[in-house]
Amino acid sequence: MQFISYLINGLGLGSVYAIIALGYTMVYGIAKMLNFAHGDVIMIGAYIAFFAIMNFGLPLIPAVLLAILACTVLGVVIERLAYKPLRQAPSLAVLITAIGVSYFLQNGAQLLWSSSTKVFPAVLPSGSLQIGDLSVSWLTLITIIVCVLVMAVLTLFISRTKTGRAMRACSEDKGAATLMGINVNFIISVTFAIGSGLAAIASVLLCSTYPSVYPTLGSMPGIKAFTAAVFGGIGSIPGAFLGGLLLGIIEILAKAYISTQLSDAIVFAVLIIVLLIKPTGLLGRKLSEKV
Amino acid sequence: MAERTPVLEVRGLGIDFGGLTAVNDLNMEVYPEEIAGLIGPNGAGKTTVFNMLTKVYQPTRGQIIFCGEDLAKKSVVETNKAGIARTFQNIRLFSNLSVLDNVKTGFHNSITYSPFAAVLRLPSYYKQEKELDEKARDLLKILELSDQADVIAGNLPYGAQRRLEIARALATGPKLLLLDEPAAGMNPQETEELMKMIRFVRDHFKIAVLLIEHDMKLVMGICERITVLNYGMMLAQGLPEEIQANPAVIKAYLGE
Amino acid sequence: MKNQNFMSKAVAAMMAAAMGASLVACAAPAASAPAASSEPAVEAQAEESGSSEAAGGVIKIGGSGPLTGGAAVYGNAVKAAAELAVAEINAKGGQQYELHFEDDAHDPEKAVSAYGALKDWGMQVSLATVTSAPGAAVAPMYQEDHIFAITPSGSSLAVIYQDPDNATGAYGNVFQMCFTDPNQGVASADYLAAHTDLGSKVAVIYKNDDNYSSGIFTKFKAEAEEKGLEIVYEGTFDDSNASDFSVQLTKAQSEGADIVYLPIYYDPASLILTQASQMGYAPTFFGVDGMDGILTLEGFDTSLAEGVYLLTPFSADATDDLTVNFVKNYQDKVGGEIPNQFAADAYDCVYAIAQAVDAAGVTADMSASEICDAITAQFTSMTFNGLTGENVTWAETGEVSKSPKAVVIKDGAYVGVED
Amino acid sequence: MTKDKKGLSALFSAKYRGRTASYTLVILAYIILEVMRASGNLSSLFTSLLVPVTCYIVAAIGLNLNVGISGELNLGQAGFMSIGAFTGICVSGRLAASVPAVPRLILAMIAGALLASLFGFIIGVPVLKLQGDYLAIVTLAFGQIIKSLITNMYLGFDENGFQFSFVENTCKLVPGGKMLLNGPMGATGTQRIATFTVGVILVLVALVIVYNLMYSKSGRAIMAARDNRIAAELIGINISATKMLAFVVSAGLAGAAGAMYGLNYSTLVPNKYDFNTSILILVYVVLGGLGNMTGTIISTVVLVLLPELLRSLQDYRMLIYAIVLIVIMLLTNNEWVRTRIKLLQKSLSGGRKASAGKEDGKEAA
Repeated sequence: MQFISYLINGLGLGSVYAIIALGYTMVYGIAKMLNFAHGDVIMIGAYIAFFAIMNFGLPLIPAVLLAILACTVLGVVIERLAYKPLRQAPSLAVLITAIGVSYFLQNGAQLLWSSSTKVFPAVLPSGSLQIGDLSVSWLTLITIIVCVLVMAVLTLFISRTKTGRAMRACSEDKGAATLMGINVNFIISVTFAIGSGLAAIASVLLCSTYPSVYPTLGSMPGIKAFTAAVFGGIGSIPGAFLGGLLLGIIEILAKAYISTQLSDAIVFAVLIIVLLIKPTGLLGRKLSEKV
Repeated sequence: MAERTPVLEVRGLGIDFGGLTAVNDLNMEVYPEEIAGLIGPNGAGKTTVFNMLTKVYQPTRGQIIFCGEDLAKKSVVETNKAGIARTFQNIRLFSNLSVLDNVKTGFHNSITYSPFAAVLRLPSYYKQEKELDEKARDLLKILELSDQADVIAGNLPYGAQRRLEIARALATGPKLLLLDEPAAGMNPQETEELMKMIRFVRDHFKIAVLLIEHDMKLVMGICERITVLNYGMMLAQGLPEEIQANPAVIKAYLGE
Repeated sequence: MKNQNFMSKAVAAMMAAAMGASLVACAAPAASAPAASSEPAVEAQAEESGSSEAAGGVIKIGGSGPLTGGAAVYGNAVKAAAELAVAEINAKGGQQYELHFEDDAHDPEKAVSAYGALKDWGMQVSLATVTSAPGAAVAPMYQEDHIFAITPSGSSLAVIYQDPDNATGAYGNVFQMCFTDPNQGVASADYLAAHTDLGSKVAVIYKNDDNYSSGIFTKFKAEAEEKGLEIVYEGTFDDSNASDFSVQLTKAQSEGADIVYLPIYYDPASLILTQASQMGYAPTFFGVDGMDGILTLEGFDTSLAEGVYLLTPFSADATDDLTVNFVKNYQDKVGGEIPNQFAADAYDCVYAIAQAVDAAGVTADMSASEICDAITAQFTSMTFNGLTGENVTWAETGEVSKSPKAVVIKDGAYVGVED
Repeated sequence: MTKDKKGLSALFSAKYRGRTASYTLVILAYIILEVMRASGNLSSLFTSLLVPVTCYIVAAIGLNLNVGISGELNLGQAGFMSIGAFTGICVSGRLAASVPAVPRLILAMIAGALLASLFGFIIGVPVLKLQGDYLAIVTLAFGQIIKSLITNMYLGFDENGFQFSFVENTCKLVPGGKMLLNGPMGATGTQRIATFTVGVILVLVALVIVYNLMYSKSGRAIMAARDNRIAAELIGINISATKMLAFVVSAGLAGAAGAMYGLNYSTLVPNKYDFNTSILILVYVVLGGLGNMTGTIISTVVLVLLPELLRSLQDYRMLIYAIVLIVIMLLTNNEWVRTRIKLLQKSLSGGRKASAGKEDGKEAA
């Protein structure tokens, strides 16, 4: 019974990782860059939602929508100002720029909103659902459901809409996509917009379960979600979903059954083992070079 | 074709990619100091054959016997050490290294000093580097690249890049040199010079050459024996004049 | 990872220019700043913006703490409170002070360079560092350069002892305003052992990559064993796992713990309280001084903290004049944030320094070394009354002696617990 | 290399210009700084930065060998520094009573370098089987694992010898004993024996190792494997062994740098060497130019100094630092700016020389 309860908690944590990892993976798939500032977009989303609820008294849904809007705009602005000029530059240059953006957002947030922790209001239903001996908190359930919904909508979007198909084309071959009349710059902006919007959703879920809002809030979930994205095969959307969930479960189980001190080491050790067996992650495509 | 023992012997060679047979049942020989050709229409599987011969691809079936040794269990590196060197259809130079250093890397396995000797600059380092420098410059002279020794390989003109690839391959001291479309992108005059160069290299180093080429003038001009591939199968084998007269070959090239 | 040469020349040129510029910049302050600590560094003041008054009458207090990064909340609290205290003291007339606070980002390396910057500025007395590890890094420098230092909140033994394992080799001129970690661990265990009505099975959740938390825990455990307290579960977390406590709480619950001891700061504690309430687990939570601040966390539902015990030297809810004034002025200064114990300790530090300065008749023209001797003598003999305690005294080792007060949270406020 | 023997003229040949510049820069900087210090013209702030700067330079040079020369993105360099640092501290702590400071420092650095290299080798076996970003994430993972393990290690030393425990501290030392490693608290009460002079020597040694390796069989193989993995393999270069050499040397340099760093502070916590530190060193390398050691030295100095010089901005300094970082990356990768710089170089040194200079850049790159 306790095992199942750990498993569900792991799924809850993993769902948050999964939503963040989707942002990483989409951006990687299309822009071929590791956007290390993604975690900090989550932090901004959390602050926006916090102020929307606490200072403007908005109800949950409008607050979340506002956070999504703000993050989307932020994501697109970051892309335009910091990453787009580096489209032709080597990937490491973009990586360092992303790190610069990450520092910028963290320190900017500290200056704007101070470094003290703010407690995210309990806007999602608290309490738990009892099924026999098993008690599952509503928050966890909601988190899991939202994650599945997000995944479903995203999959539909990618496979059914014109923009979604254009995104796939860009991730396959940008040159060919341009020749097909696809506006690659626009598609990249859309990708950043979607990824950042997802970050806003993740921020509300994250902060509802772990209600601390502070300027470096996003960095650890960011690294974990990045790990999850690689775990599942970076660039692959189902991979990010799977990787996120598995990472959450492994983390919780490692804490529960092995050691809370070493849980991090265990999570990363599992990642390494998986990559040794499947060098491109669980659902990643094989790297092959034509000779 | 003075000797009868081939340097390379291929028996029933084939490879499948996920159920798709790319090359099947290929039999061919290359004899010492021979210039042999491997031709065929686009997509016939010629480069795949090269990739199997150099063990970049592991053949699904068949045998590659090189100098009496079966290459089945050998890695890419071991295959090179055994004496097979190659160039590439899409040029693969070390584009950030100088022309001279590209050739020097070819001598990698003939240098014996250790990294420690290099870091501590022991006499063995100086001695071998000096010899290496001379050997590399000699090779550049043969491939007519002496003037560009210090140029970054990536900045060389196309034809020179192809020659540099040959020089680098020769530096590994091969018994068999595989050339993948050496004349691609060259004008007729350059092709002419290349032909001379290939012959000279063969004579000078006393090695066998197997080349893939689309330029029929070059193939017919220097190849002593030709194998024709079509759809991964051997279509014909023989002397240039036999191949030129072979109706199956003509059909394969010109279509129905 | 292709394109290795992408920046070879362009960057080299850029960086060379930048280096040239920074060399100039490096030399500039170097030329004007006094080199050795023994010099009282009067001319260095010229670099400081006009904030300082006429040279001569001002004693320069330095200090460093995390103003940026993950621990910034503590450094900013200390800085604000210390500034407040200096402003108050200066307003009274008498000896004037000037405070200069540097960022150390909770990193020993940065703390050492911050120390260098403070020395260049001409620091005569110091608030050392806010956090422990940086404090341990600079403490030997304070000793070498013979500058008096009192840390508001660097609670590890390594801040005051050269050999913290054996608590020997005290620096002698580095003092603490807060309790030492072992001190708190022992006091907590003693309290719980004496109050078995709170519960008998103890679970501990502590932050194992944090000096403060694991320092308290280690002593707590030793003392608990001695006093016969039963520790049924020890859970940890670290920086990278500081949000999800479901496992630790589930384990504590299933081990039947009726007390959960939390030797941690209030922000993770707030998460633990929230998550425990979500899973319907309601043991008695027992915190230490780091727990102070939980009631004033912006947005925190204080009903979750109902019934939490903590040992604290300071409570922002106290009704004595000193505390009320301090809280009001602090809030005015920082825009409404309620001071935590870090702020209170820092405020007390400045007042304690002022008391010692006045008692010893220290003047601003004395060198840091002379001031150090004078104040050290005062500190080891004087008694101080401040926000965080009455009749506070210091041992020659620099350790503070004040009694932690156990309080319980009732109706969103601290209520003193009588023994 | 026949040119090697021609002595002085070879120093300034296109190929070795980068190497000569590095050595000259380091030695000149050392002389200038020592003179400034001796004459009391170096502020306390800058004095306190001398040793850490040399440590970061060495770690960055090592990383540049890995990232720039060998072409593998490594996000775990801090892990190797950590191994070196705590090894060095333990060695120095153990020998404190018996060996004088400078030889002890050198022994500690050698021990740190060896152990870090050993771990580099062990980690390299799985890591180097992977490619690209997957390799990067595995180095990141190892960095985190190393941090996590060291955070849980307890090593005590007293008159009865060493005591070691893991996860839970079970060391019971007799009075007078010393905890060399104390779990999350790391090392405290370390004797500060690192000196700037030894630091500069370490930088020079690192440069000698990296340059001598670069201009040798191994260096050519490393760069060949970077430029074209398949072609390198087909001329008989063992890619794994080659990449491993770069990885191990890089780890060893980080280890030596770590030991130096650890012995410069009286306390060191395992958390110091986290992902952010790895990234910080990577930033030094990328900004200095991949494969460009002189650039690495300059960028490390600038980026360590920058936040210190911005101290007067107080709260804004890290924000400004972030902006400077972004702007530098945007400018150095801007076509317009790069063209201007190239033109400027050409007009400065004339046509033929400029092309030689370019070769040098690429050769070094």
